[in-house]
Amino acid sequence: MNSLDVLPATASTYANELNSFFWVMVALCGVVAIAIAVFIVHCAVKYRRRDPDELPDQIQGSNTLEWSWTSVTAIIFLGMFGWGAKTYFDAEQPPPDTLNVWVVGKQWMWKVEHSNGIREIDTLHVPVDRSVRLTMISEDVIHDFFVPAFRVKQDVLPQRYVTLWFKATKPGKYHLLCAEYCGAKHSGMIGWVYAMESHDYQRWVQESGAEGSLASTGEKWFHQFGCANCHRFSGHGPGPDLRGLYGTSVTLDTGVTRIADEAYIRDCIVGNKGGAVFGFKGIMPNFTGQVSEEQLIALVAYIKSIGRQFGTELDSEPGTTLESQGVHSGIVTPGITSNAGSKPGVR
Amino acid sequence: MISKIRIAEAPNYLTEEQGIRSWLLTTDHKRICLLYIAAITFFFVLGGIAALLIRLELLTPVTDLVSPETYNKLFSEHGIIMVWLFLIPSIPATLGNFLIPEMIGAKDVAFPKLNLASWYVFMIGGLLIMYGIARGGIDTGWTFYTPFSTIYSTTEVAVTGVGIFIVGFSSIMTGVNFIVTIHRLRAPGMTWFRMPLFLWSLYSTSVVMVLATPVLAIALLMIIWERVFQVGIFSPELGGDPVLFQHLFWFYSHPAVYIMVLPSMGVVSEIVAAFSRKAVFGYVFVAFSSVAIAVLGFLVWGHHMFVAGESVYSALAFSVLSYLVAVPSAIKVFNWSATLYKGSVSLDTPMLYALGFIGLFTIGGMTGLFVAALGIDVHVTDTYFVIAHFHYIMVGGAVMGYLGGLHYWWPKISGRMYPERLAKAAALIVFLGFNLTFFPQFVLGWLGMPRRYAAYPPEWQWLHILSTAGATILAVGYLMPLLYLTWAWKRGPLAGHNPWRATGLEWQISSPPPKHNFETTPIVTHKAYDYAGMKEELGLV
Amino acid sequence: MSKAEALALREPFSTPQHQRDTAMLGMWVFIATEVLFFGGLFVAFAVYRMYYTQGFLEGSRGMTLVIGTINSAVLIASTFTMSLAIHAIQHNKQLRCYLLLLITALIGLVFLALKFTEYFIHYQEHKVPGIWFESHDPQAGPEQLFYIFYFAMTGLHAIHLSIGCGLVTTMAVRTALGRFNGNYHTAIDVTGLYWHFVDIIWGFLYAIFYIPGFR
Amino acid sequence: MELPDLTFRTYLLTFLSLLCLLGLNVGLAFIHMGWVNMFVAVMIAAMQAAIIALFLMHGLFERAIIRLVMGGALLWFLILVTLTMTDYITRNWLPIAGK
Repeated sequence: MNSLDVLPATASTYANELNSFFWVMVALCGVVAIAIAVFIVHCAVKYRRRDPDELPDQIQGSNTLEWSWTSVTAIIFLGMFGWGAKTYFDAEQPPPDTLNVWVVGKQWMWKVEHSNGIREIDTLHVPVDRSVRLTMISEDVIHDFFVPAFRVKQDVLPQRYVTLWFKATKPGKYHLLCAEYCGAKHSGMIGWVYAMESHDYQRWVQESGAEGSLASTGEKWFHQFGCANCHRFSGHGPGPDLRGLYGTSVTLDTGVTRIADEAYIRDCIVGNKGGAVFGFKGIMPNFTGQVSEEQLIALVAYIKSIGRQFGTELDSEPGTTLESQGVHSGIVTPGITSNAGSKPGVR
Repeated sequence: MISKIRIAEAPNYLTEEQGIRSWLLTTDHKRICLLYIAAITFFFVLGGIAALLIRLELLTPVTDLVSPETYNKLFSEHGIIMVWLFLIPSIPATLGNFLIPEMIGAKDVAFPKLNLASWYVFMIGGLLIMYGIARGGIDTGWTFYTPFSTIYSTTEVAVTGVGIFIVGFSSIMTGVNFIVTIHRLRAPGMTWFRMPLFLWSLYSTSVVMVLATPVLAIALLMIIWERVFQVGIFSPELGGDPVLFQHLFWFYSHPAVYIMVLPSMGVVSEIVAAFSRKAVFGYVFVAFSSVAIAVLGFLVWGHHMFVAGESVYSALAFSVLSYLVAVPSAIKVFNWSATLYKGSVSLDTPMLYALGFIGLFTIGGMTGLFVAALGIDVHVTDTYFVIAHFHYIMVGGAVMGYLGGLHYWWPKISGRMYPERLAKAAALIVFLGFNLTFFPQFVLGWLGMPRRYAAYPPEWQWLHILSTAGATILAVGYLMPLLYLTWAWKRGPLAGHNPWRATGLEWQISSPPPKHNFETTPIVTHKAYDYAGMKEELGLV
Repeated sequence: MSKAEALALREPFSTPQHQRDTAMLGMWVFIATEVLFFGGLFVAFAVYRMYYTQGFLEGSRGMTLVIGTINSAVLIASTFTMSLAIHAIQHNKQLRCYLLLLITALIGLVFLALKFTEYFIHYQEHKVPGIWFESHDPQAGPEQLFYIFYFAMTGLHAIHLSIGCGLVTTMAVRTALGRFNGNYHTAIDVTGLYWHFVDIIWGFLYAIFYIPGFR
Repeated sequence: MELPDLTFRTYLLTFLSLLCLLGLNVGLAFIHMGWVNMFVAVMIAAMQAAIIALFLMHGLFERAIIRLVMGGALLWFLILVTLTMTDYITRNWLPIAGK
């Protein structure tokens, strides 16, 4: 550990991209700041008051000068915005083929669940050169998942999934920090991210010995909570057939279209945001308080696994009941209690 | 000497009435200024002690001086006291109160009783916050983010919240008073474009106070409701959205930054003109940039929430708007620098503070460009980079401006000069101490040190040691003016009515000013900073 | 300058006219503040209303529509009497002004009485979040949110109206004492502005809380 | 500026129009129009507000500065609404949870 380091480790694709942007900004701003400082010092020395009764020439201003430095500044600023916006917009959208990991934040620890069923606390093992997508939620207050070496940060909110992704480039052990103040032991909510070479990672997976994939745990809960009673795979239950739901676009009662992502599925189970919206009002019980975040994650992972296949390898372990059924896209709206405007639509 | 003694014996606002009642029931804007100075100095010292304790705790990577719980309360109280009990009222309620009527040639502000009421309301709110501290303090940070503040914190959120709510009303009262005063009480001939730039910036500040503060008030009220009645306006369990609180909070708290720094910009405009003996370069641009900052400042609050769960498209909109608000700030810096060009520059204490302001504000503003850039903000937000950035604006900017203004107008307020060499030394100590405190924090932030950490990874210790050392120097720099200005209040040499030979109506009346400022309403015939037109009066060749 | 004017003229002003203009501007700026004060609540309501259409509709159906509608008419009447009071004093009719101000305050009290009756009905129906709230609807969370906003916003409005009643009563007393006449009545005008503003707010509250409940 | 001396007739007309708008509001509420109902109701409330502000509060006859204050308050409220809504309306536009 170099104790006088002034540069953070750079260990992800995004970190590389951001470094160049950052240093260009530093150079640009540095030059302007130094120029202003030199000008001020120069004036303060050269035009210092030599006689207490001195009256200098009264220069009122120059509109040409004003408009030129206003417009030049504005144009440079817009350039900065453009560059910043581009890096951000790209960085916010995970590529399609990702390794999916779930993170639950609570006072004051990070609980990590891999799709293959491995669980960790305050550590996260990832392979290098592979895009990793984290779906995160908090059990209590707002936390923030922050890995300086990857330059990624995302607030982790209660009752709502948020996404973060990165692609590590350099094996190593990096700080994992909570960056949103979350109470007494906020500064203790820290851990490590281990980026590993692919073969090391594989060995770690095998040594960890998971009992079963997240989706298979979810399938167990799916039956235990009685979800399967209504959401029958025949398509004739009181609830919709959930196969193929994930990733499609659903039209809600309000006329709003929503992608059936992790957040939507979760909302349908416990929240009020998604539950009553697509034409099954009053049928679906609200499971708030009955299902833990970890159970929810397993359930969502299961419903996701019976969704459309996006070619995800590590977490696509569909439930056994699925294989023979084929996959629908969209939700089949049943006759009962269907409202107008609840037609499923696909973008 | 004889003439100076006569000036001192002239009846003025300090001597005309005596006794504690004449102070506590005064409606004289100049006395209310002094009441405010006394109050905010007390709060500044309190907030400063909290800051020093924070810095001492951070000297080592582990929590050894105070417990994490105490640390959290310390930074929360530091933020709350410094923001609402010092920075928000700092220049407007003190120098603004003193100078607005004098600069526009009025006898008082438009609503003198409301002015006094605002001080009492401020004190009630402030004392309530003190009561909250006495009962154990608050640990939510000054930002009160839900659901931590509403459900999980077990500290004095409600009492402190009510205190801030009340302080907010004092701020609104001051804002209403200033807007109406500047609109309605200008002396004949004092047109908008003859006003000193200090008035433009205070007018803009007042607009922000009046339109932003109520939204903070209602947001705090919702938090208090939620805590007292156990109902969840922002509670995720009922479907509420904690991010909505952040929207309402930052709708106030971002413009609040401009409440803090705009008045300082006004002070700097006055000082730069006076000590270059030259009109501020591009008066109209500087004037309108104040208004532009006040207006555009309301359009950017979402840049505090780029990683908070705000939508990506919303973040894009707020980012571009944030760059727009940086333009008028840049215009000001360019114009102040250009004012020095071919001036008659004299580096007296106020000018040192003003030049310090320009330097530090430039760094603060430029790092603002970093945090407004979406990609960089993801990494540096909620880290020490942001801490350093806003301290460069609020301490390097607002406090430097306040100290500069205090030194510039102290001869007017007290009638006496302070020891110049001591004051220059203090200004330099403040500048050096400030940079040593906060510059290492930029590096810390870029390395990834999150804010509000009581303990941290040991490899960052050396930067914290630098920062703490700087804070100690800064504390000395702040103590010095407190001592010598107090000394100068009674013992300093008499100042005379215009020690700096500056323009402006306030310098044409005696120091300290008479109770009603102007015996007859002045008729204004000069533009602001018209040194050429007033050279006979000022004795300039 | 009449005696009343001379009495009322205060320090920084030279003419009563100047003082009056200043006071009116001050009140308008204060009203701008109030717009943003209620504005924060309206925005929060709008966001949740957009998210929870169904639950908020459910909440609206629990409103006592009759009382709400009567109250709207009541407040409109008070606005009317308030402006007539100002009209009266403009024409130097102090007695008429005094009576109209009293009527205005009285109508305000009627509004408050009806409002509290309504609160009591909600209490009996167990619709007071934080004190006694029950709902068997699957939309219970959003419905509760609706009631939180209902009590917060109408409560805040009721507080404003109570302050208004106090102000109007004070003005009535001062009119009776002969403090105002056709030339000087700034305080009544300023009170009038406040009263009208509080009425405007109710118009919006009625629109968002009650109207969706009519079916 | 002295208050404009409006006639009793004007005040009465204002009063009656406010009552009519209230009636209209209630009447329209019985027609099912979904979200349009509340929109219409808010618009009617805005009309009532305009009538009160312009006539009863004499906004129509006031100096420019007071109209500026009225416009400013409205504009700032719209800023608050619009920019807050940019967040809530564009959430879930991207098919990524939490963006």
